[in-house]
Amino acid sequence: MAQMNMINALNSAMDIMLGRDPSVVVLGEDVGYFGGVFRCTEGLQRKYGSHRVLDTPIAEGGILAAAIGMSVNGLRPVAEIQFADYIYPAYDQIVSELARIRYRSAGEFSTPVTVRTPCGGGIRGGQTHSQSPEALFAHVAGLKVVMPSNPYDAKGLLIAAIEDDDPVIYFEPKRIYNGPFDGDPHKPAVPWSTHPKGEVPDGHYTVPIGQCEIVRAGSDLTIVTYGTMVHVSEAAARGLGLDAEIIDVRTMVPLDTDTICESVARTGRCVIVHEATRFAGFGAELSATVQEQCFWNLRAPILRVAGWDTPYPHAFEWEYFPGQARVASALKAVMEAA
Amino acid sequence: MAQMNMINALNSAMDIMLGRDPSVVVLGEDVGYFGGVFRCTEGLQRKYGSHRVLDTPIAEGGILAAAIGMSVNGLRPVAEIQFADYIYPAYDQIVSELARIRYRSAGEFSTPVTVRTPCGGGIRGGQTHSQSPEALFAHVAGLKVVMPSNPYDAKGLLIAAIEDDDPVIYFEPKRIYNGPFDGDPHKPAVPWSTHPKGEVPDGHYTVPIGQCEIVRAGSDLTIVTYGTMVHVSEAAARGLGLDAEIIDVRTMVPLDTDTICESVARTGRCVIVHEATRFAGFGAELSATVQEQCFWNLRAPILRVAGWDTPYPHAFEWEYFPGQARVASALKAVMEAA
Amino acid sequence: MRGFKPGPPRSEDPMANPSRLHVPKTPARPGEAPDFGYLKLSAAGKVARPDTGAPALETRFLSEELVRVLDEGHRAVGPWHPHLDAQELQVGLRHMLLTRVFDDRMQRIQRSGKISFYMRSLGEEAVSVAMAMALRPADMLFPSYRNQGLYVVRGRPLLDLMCQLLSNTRDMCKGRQLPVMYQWAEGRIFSISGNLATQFPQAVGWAMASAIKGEDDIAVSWLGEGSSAEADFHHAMLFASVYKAPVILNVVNNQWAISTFQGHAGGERQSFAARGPGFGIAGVRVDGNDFLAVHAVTQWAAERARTGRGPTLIEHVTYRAAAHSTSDDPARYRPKDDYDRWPLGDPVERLKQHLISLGEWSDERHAALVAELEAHVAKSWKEAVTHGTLTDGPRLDPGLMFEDVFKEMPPHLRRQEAEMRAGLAEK
Amino acid sequence: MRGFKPGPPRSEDPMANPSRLHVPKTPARPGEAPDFGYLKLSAAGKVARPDTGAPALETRFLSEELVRVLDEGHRAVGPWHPHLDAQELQVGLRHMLLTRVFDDRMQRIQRSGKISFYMRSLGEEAVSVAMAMALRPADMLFPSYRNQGLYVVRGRPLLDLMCQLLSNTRDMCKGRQLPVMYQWAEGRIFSISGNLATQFPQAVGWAMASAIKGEDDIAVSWLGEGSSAEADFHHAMLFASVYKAPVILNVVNNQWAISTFQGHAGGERQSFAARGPGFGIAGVRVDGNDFLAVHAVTQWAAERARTGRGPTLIEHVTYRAAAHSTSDDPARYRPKDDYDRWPLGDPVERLKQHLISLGEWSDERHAALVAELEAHVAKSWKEAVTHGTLTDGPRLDPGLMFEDVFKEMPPHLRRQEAEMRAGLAEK
Ligand SMILES: Cc1ncc(C[n+]2csc(CCOP(=O)(O)OP(=O)(O)O)c2C)c(N)n1
Ligand SMILES: Cc1ncc(C[n+]2csc(CCOP(=O)(O)OP(=O)(O)O)c2C)c(N)n1
Ligand SMILES: [Mg+2]
Ligand SMILES: [Mg+2]
Repeated sequence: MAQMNMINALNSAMDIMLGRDPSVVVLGEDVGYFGGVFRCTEGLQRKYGSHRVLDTPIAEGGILAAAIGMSVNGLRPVAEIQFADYIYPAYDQIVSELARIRYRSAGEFSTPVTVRTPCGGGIRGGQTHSQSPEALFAHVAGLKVVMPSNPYDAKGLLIAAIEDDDPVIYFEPKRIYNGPFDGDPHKPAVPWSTHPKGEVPDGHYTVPIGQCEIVRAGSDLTIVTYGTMVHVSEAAARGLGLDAEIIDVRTMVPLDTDTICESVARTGRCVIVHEATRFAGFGAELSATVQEQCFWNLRAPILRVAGWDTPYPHAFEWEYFPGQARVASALKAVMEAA
Repeated sequence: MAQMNMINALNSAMDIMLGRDPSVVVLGEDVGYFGGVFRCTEGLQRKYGSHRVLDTPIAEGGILAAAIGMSVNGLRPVAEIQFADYIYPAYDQIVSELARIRYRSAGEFSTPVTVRTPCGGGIRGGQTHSQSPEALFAHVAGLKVVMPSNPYDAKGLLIAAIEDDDPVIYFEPKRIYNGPFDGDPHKPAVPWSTHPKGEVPDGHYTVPIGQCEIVRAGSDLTIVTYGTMVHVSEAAARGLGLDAEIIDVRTMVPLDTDTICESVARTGRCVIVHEATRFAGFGAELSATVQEQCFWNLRAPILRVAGWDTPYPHAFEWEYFPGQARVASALKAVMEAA
Repeated sequence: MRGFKPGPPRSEDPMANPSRLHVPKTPARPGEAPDFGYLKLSAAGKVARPDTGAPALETRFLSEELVRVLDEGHRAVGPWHPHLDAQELQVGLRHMLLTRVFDDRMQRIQRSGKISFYMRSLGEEAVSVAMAMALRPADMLFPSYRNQGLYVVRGRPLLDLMCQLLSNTRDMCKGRQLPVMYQWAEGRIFSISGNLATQFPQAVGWAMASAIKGEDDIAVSWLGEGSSAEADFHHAMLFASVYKAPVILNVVNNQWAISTFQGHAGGERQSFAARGPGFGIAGVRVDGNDFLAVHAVTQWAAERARTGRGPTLIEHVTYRAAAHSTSDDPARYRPKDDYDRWPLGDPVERLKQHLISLGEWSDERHAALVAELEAHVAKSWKEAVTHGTLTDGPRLDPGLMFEDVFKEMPPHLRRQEAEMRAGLAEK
Repeated sequence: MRGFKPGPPRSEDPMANPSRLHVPKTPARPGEAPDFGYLKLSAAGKVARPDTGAPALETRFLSEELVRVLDEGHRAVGPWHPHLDAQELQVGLRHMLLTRVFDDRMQRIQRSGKISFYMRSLGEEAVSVAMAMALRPADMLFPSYRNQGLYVVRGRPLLDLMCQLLSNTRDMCKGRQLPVMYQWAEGRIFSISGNLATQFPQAVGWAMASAIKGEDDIAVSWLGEGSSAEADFHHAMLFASVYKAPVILNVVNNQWAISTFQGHAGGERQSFAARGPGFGIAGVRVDGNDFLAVHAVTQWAAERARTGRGPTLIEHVTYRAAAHSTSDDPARYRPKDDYDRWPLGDPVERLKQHLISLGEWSDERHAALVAELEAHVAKSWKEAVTHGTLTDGPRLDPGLMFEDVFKEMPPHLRRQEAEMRAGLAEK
């Protein structure tokens, strides 16, 4: 066991997989000599060589296409897209190719590619360093989509993603790379060493793709959330003294609807929280699914707390970010509903 | 008034706008001399010249970027993407640029671009000529998204889109270009001339963006749908002898939630029907919104009928397509729910 | 004028001044006489053959000349003469003819409704056949939808291809793909995408992996000149250049992209091969209807790739003699007699005449071969339809639609499959 | 080995054989001596200047040579000598200096936390300043984030730029954009995108519209050599070539893309300017630190564009003397003393020495000018902060966050704005 922040945990996962499996390669912009703008690949090129940890041209579409071709030739590429906001140039290769090659070739070819990319706001990054585009991938049949909320899951899910024979889009909430964040930017930053999930095994282990985690059991209501918002939601519920059951989705696709719906069936109340813009966001799928399966158990409308339906504005970061106050008012509303 | 199919109606809209507004230009693959693979721009280059109706290279990303630049220089481009399945190479220019330029430039620049693209299945097009990607655009703040279900709306909405100062993604359900389709491929094809909405004014008129249409008033339940599925849903409800209220969404963004929720509040039952894959599809947003606003009126769970969460398979078109039988069983389930 | 933002327009009516936009010219449209004056040709045998070790930039002339081996008299001349023995040439002729006979038959069958769609490679057979013959079996091929000759050369039974076209119970794609979107992992031919050009940079990635693994196999990809406009072309060129990937990238310039002439893809101002030197990689412009020239250029490029000299971009100058697909009618956008006037002739006819001039072939043997291949195609078709057609006969289980979305079927797809089956049961 | 599909791998361990992949070399990393031996230089005055009417392909040599005017002795020599009068040169020097003084001050202020982020153009001032001076005011500019000199030349008050950096109540972007992402419709400078390269093909579209409208205005765009890897570069080149758009496309090759050396963008094997001829358009490689050369090349390209000779791709060979941004530390990936050894010197210093050699400038006047500009910057800053800073002072109304998503605010955004305001009220 060691204390790791998410960056260490991600680095450890890639280090272990590069060491265990000669077919694993890492590629992306500035990931090699420099170790990545967020340092996630620090030291890997020195250790495994510039032929397995590749600096690439600034062409996300080219990076994905190359990774697909490599995977067809027996490698297991881990591609980094420097910011999720810059994944769109690769969208055609991801949606039309990566997601469909196994299907259209009747299983003769497959593309075990992992795409790592930092997402989310709260870092004064403005509209092109703060986006949470998970819904744009969750809707595409053939992609697995995950987002960890802590170092332990980050490492376990990344190893699972690299070992998975299907393509995985792996979102990293960059606001919590260095420590959990409860939504209050004025509090001093908390390091992961203060959090139980900052305890991470040094060796190989996996967190299964396709399983939610109940990070807090409770009976008043169910909060379904993921990424940074897990911590904001915990703080908001605590602030209200609610006995909330908090579910960290962790995997958007394939979605663990059983765990979620079993919980809502018990509590009868549900609030969904994410950072991404609200309209047609992933919260809509969570809400629709819970409603379909738990309709007769629901004692209040399912509410969504999400980013406003605008680009992420630089100057109004904390009015935009769905912080504790917004989560709390949804929790109250759901609890007060007759 | 004239009898028009959707192709005639779209052609007429562009013809009128090219004639009225010298800043309107049409561009796309094969749209010029040839008149488009679906003939929607037939005759326009002959009439308005090769400098206003441009054949372009096969580069959807380049087409969008060029259209954006043109719009910044005072033109009103109408760009055709030959199939919605091929819009992804343009995704970055649409999501990162087209949708955000007004916002990020504080209104100093705007991009009145209309993007026309045929969508949907039922034409034996296989996985890359059958997609319905509207949700991938509806989630992006800054884009208006529309889809007509008949020639009258097609012309009126296209004129409205071209005149709109915001970018509009305009989806054309290709299965109903030539006639309404009730979901039964074995019936002889019906032309638009047999349908009241095949009556289209010759001149200029608009159908407002942002308004649903109640295409059939009813009291048993509300069916919220759009595009080809409007006709399938009508047939399914008729088949069951249900007095269904059928709402043609027409505009996904901005969504006319008032019309939809007012209806569901009345009927207490709601089925959402679309062709796109179900998971995180636009139906999820419709369901979540209706649930939030009509929770206390709902007498049954809101159900979604949609494409399966797989690519669109060539040989199993009619097992994949959400036809009358699938719509009907959802209608029954919602009606039978206590 | 609405929507104008940066400063006032120069004139209230944007069309007050005549447009100065350059619009590429299409040499001939229906009703006009075919005009191939725009084509830059070199005489057979006249273009030098640099050593395969030559630095890419010293080979630039190859990107603007036209490598040709067969002369007007059907003799093989010049430094690119590959000196293949007669038997190999006969095999090449056979492969091209089989491709053509197969195409022709499938085209006619499509009209009968038994298959939904088809695309012929008429006039372009040498591009696929000569290249596949010049490569090694382990080289990985990333084709477009117009390279059926690759399958013929590598020996995939026509029956298998036909069953794919029919989406029947023996369909290699399990009913999921449009006709002609084949794949063949064992034969090292990649799955064909409906999205143009995506295979180009994938081939480069495959080649990078081959280099990383220290293996000899190279990757080869094809796309049309129209598709070279896509971003994928750029990514392929760039990554191939940066990592010196062992790959051959082919632009098949058949002059047309559906109704759009190659000038609209950038061919008006410069050859497509010239994009190679722009990236510091070798570019070669070759007579795509000259079996010997295509074979020789492929050997040259393959040897460069295998010996660490890096990638080559090859532009094959050829002509799409047939319609774009069974959904297309070229009479709407080009002169009917275009192909008869095409200056580079027909690849099958030219190789045939060359063999005859060598005394290794005759009209009689040719006719006999055609008859034999037609019989073979007919026989394969007879068997193919016994496995079902789009319209009747045995069908694949629709449940296959839910498989291979993921390696293991996740719960939501299992639920959807059950729902689908319940629906079928009701009927 | 997992995941392998097409046939068995050549070896069970893919790393059994040594890799053959070519990985571009970075000449010097921290601790190593700077090494610019890779740079292909031409002597000042030695490169011919083709007539502006010359066919693009006859100008190819310009894409591989290096156009330079200022020689070692700071004299202006050769056919590209633009013969600007001393006053214009002094204005150019002033603009470059103001840009530098402004950059320097903003960089230091960012450390104080009053602004969140900054990017300098240190060492690249000539690229923006000389070009903007050689263009017409009505020409439309599509910059990257490292072209602040354009704003200086076109006369946007520093106060306005500073208020944008501060996201304060006078912020031209209404608080929506990261620092340096300016726009200026009236000044005909397009909004800067955080997404690299997107402006390049947009500029071509703008230029196509200018041609369609029969107007004289041309478009000019800039991106970094690293960004030229993006698809947008390809689309810009292709559309510019196909429609002969009146546009100047600039690749600012400052050798680095954050930590990545230009070889990884394709610069190892060929110049970036050479991509021009690959598309049949003019390509020019110019000494980007030579004010006179940049000015002359811009005039040449602008005249070509305005007279229907089509687009030009210009590669500016320069050096990113500073960190990539305030979030970057170049000491991690390149030698500390790199810039001191940069063979093309510093653009400000070179123009200064040239003016001195003409007897039109002196160290005293220079020092006085620097002092004046520093005072001007300091004064502007004093005023800027009165309108608020990120951390304190007056703030923009957060409701602005909901405006300009659409021209009119739709109902769902009105609801969200109301909800946001209710939340603020509670506090
Ligand atoms: C991304 C994408 N855009 C558009 C299309 C539609 N389309 C199919 S084939 C074709 C023309 C391709 O022409 P070319 O590349 O020259 O190949 P050829 O058909 O001549 O062999 C087009 C536009 C597509 N399949 N994919
Ligand atoms: C599409 C996209 N990918 C990646 C980034 C992250 N990024 C910002 S600047 C930069 C380096 C750009 O280098 P270059 O184009 O050479 O310009 P320079 O900074 O040298 O002026 C990168 C990778 C981005 N902003 N957009
Ligand atoms: Mg073609
Ligand atoms: Mg750079």
